[in-house]
Amino acid sequence: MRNTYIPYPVRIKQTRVETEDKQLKSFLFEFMRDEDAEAFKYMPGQFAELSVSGYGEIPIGIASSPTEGKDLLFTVNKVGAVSTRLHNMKAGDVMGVRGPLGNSYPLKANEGKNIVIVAGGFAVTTLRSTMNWLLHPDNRAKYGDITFIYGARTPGMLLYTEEWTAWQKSGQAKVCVTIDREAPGWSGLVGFVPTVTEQTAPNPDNAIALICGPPIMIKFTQPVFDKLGWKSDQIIMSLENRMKCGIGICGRCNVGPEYVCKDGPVFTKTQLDRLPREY
Amino acid sequence: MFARRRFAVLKNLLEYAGLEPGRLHFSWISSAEAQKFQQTVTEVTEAVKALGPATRMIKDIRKVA
Amino acid sequence: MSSKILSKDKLDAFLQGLKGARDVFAPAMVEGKVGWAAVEQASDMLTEFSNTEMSPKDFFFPQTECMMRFKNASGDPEGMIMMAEPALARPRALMNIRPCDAKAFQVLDLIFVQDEMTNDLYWRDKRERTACIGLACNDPCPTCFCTSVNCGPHHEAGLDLLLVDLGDKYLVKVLNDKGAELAKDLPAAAAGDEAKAAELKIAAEAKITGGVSMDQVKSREVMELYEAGHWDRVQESCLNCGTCTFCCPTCHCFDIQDEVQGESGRRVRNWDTCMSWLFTMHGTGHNPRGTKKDRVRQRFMHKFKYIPVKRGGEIGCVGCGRCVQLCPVNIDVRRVVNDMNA
Amino acid sequence: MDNAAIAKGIREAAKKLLGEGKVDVVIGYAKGTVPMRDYPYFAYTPEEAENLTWSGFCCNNLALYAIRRPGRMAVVAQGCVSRNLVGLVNENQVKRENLYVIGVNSPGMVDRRKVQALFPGQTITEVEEVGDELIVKGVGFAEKVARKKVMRQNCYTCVQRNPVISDELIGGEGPASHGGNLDKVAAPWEKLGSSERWAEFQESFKDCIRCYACRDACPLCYCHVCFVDESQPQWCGKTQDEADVATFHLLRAFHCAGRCTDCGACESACPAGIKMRRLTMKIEKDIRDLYGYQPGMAIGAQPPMTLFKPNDPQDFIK
Repeated sequence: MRNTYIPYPVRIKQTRVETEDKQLKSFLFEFMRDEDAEAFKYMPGQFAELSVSGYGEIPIGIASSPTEGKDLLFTVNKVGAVSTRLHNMKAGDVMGVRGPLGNSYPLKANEGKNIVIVAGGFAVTTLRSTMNWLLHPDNRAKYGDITFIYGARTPGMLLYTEEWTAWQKSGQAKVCVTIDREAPGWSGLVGFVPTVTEQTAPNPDNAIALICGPPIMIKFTQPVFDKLGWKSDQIIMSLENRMKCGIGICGRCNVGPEYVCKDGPVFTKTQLDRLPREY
Repeated sequence: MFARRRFAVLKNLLEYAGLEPGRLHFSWISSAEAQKFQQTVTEVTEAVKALGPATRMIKDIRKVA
Repeated sequence: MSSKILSKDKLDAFLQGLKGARDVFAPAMVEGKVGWAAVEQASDMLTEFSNTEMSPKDFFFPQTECMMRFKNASGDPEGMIMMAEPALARPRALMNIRPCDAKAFQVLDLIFVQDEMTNDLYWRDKRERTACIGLACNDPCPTCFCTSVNCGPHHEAGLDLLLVDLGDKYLVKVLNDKGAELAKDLPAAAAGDEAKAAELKIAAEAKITGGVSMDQVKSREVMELYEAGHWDRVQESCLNCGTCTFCCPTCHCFDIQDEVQGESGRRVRNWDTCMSWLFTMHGTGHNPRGTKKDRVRQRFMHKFKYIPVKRGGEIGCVGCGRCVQLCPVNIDVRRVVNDMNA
Repeated sequence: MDNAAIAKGIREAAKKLLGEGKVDVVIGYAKGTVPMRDYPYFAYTPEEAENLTWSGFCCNNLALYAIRRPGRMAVVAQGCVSRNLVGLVNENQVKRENLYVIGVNSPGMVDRRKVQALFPGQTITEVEEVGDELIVKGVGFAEKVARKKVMRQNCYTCVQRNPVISDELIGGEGPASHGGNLDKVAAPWEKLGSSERWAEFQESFKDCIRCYACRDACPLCYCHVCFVDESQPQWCGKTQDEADVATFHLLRAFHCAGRCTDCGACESACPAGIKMRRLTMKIEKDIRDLYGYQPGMAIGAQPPMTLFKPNDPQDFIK
């Protein structure tokens, strides 16, 4: 039996500063042992504990898609001791990844449906994974229309610009990217995510929505979906809470009886409506 | 001057709890007194070296629990 | 399974038999307090005691436990890679565990070991390599309420053997194969002995008067219990210290920390408490359980609703009464559960 | 006046204050569900005030609950609690005008562990106070114990059993002290050598489970973020290693310097029976000796660690 607290050793293959404020940085990891790469089977929406020896672990959503190969991509916000240390690490450094953890977006269970994705700020990470998975030739034909709504404060705070530009150009998905206020050089949409969602008016028929963003965005986006006639079990959200073990034991990430790390992070609105708002 | 009171109390407390004497030193040094600073650091280092490795308040994480 | 007899004058021989293959621990008088200690002979063990001040959960889940180590040298080919700490060197036996504490082991088994991923080898290894020998309570305390929470003074869950004090001898209830092996040299019990133990069990259960009702807690929805008005009063005097969680045999929350010293590094886990504001604090400054009320409520909801919902009705409390005795502000769990149930 | 009569007086005062709307809450003690553990109780209505009590088992320091509490409140305060309230007023954590002190002379509180130690292995089911005696009852026994024999250590050496401030004094003033000499017992390790001191210190704190009940029961510990909870930098390791435990206790005690009223709430709260006053008593003795200060004796007094005098002792500085 494997000790699931021990991280798989990985090497940083590449790093990239993602945002103008330099608070967000992406890390591409390669597994040091082939068997670990084999064992790490994941789906979009899952997360992993990034382990920096001597500093600790942080739970981060997996930004890469399993359709992209064996390397793992994570985009990390610099907030605490571990993420600050991680931001100072460079290609070639050794660290650890523990996972995959948690459940994933219910993509396979919703084949044949239209998918609406709503992302705010750096919560777009696992939805990047989802988009790459959905747009992969093996999967694209299994779904109807795909709408990707994504907002950030300024153009410089948008992640993965090359990629969503490519999705837009490919015609495989409707891509609506917005920033909070007018900015020089920006010719795209302007306005908060809830407003843009309302303008885009995704049709609830035969559709699911995947929503991930800061609490304030979720708070104002939910009523929009209600107004457009969406039902609670069509709305799927991803939560985050402080975590340590990542496997449903250590007791801090629970929302009512549900552990965000193990029973989540992905929940339907129907589930969340029956739980305390401890997230 | 506030610190003088706090250090007086702290020093007494640490010695009262049995921290090895001679490991805690206090000195008034102005930012202009480079030489006194150098001299004091040298003296303190020598005094503490002479005491050998500390044995109290030491956490050794290599110990097998 | 069958029952055996252990005469009290043979207790030491039985203990020495155990010690051949195991380190043996039992409740003993440790500097004026009833605590757990390694025992060499039968006379080291307490037999007349209510219960130990702290629960024996730390035999399986130590307050501080090194989980893994690494070489803190990034240039080294083996540097920074986490290596598991070796498992328990020698098997152990715990003697005279009170049934409530043993029941807590069983509850925690359900939490520490759930599936391939949620599979706490630190807990599991120690559980597998430890023999658990219980001592039934014939005189429960006024703060005991085990019979209200799926447990009882002669409860057998979590144990390999249960001893029942019959005066000059113990009835030894063999509860599984591990227990059978431990008791294989003991003589079989007579029917009269078993009948006497059964009487003692009924008498002990009858002595427990401070029970709680759980029927409404069971049938009500999470949100109804969560939003009830009584939490405002329960939390008022709470200090948000960790006493209740640390003395509790079923509380199992922990924190994981890295430590380094020169080229040595380790990842260590420590008991943590849901009473602490830091426990749930996000890096962003947002705190999902930001108030004292949130935290107090969490502890009781976890034990009496969340665990039952997730673990097939098992309750995260065994009624040992330690928190009732030790809470510095007398927040009495029995009163809280009755309020939840009202 | 005996405790029962004082309890009645407290209830009457509380009912009047709440009935007349002079305060929003009366913070006092109510009878606990286990022997010798009366607990902090919040009465918001005259009816709830009926639950208030007074006894030798009121070991919590209620000043704790006044810290940054909005609204007007009355607090039942014996000598030490009143001293902490004074300290909190002086440290701007409590507004005097929002506070109504229901003063009581302290009879000296009972140390539950001392009572239990007289009945080893026996279960105590009830303890009754009759004058200067306790009647300790258990399964198959009932014995009288002199209160003096089982009082908390800090109550023996208390010099201020009467409240230093009160808006109403229930039961009148009583004796100011029990006659114990605090200076004689405050620093017993002073006569020991360094390694013996270290051994005593280690021994004193070895049972600590780091629940922080001592900190959380203390009306001095009101920092928004305690140093043990800081992570950047982390001042104190989180393990049970003796160095981590020692760091916690030394720093906790030091942070109380010049502020501790020796109320004993920390020791009463401790689930492991640790005597952490061994550190705070020594610190306060030093402060009396060095700066002639006793905490919490007068509104407006400035805490000694926030002051200095040009001639403060400095023999230790080279």
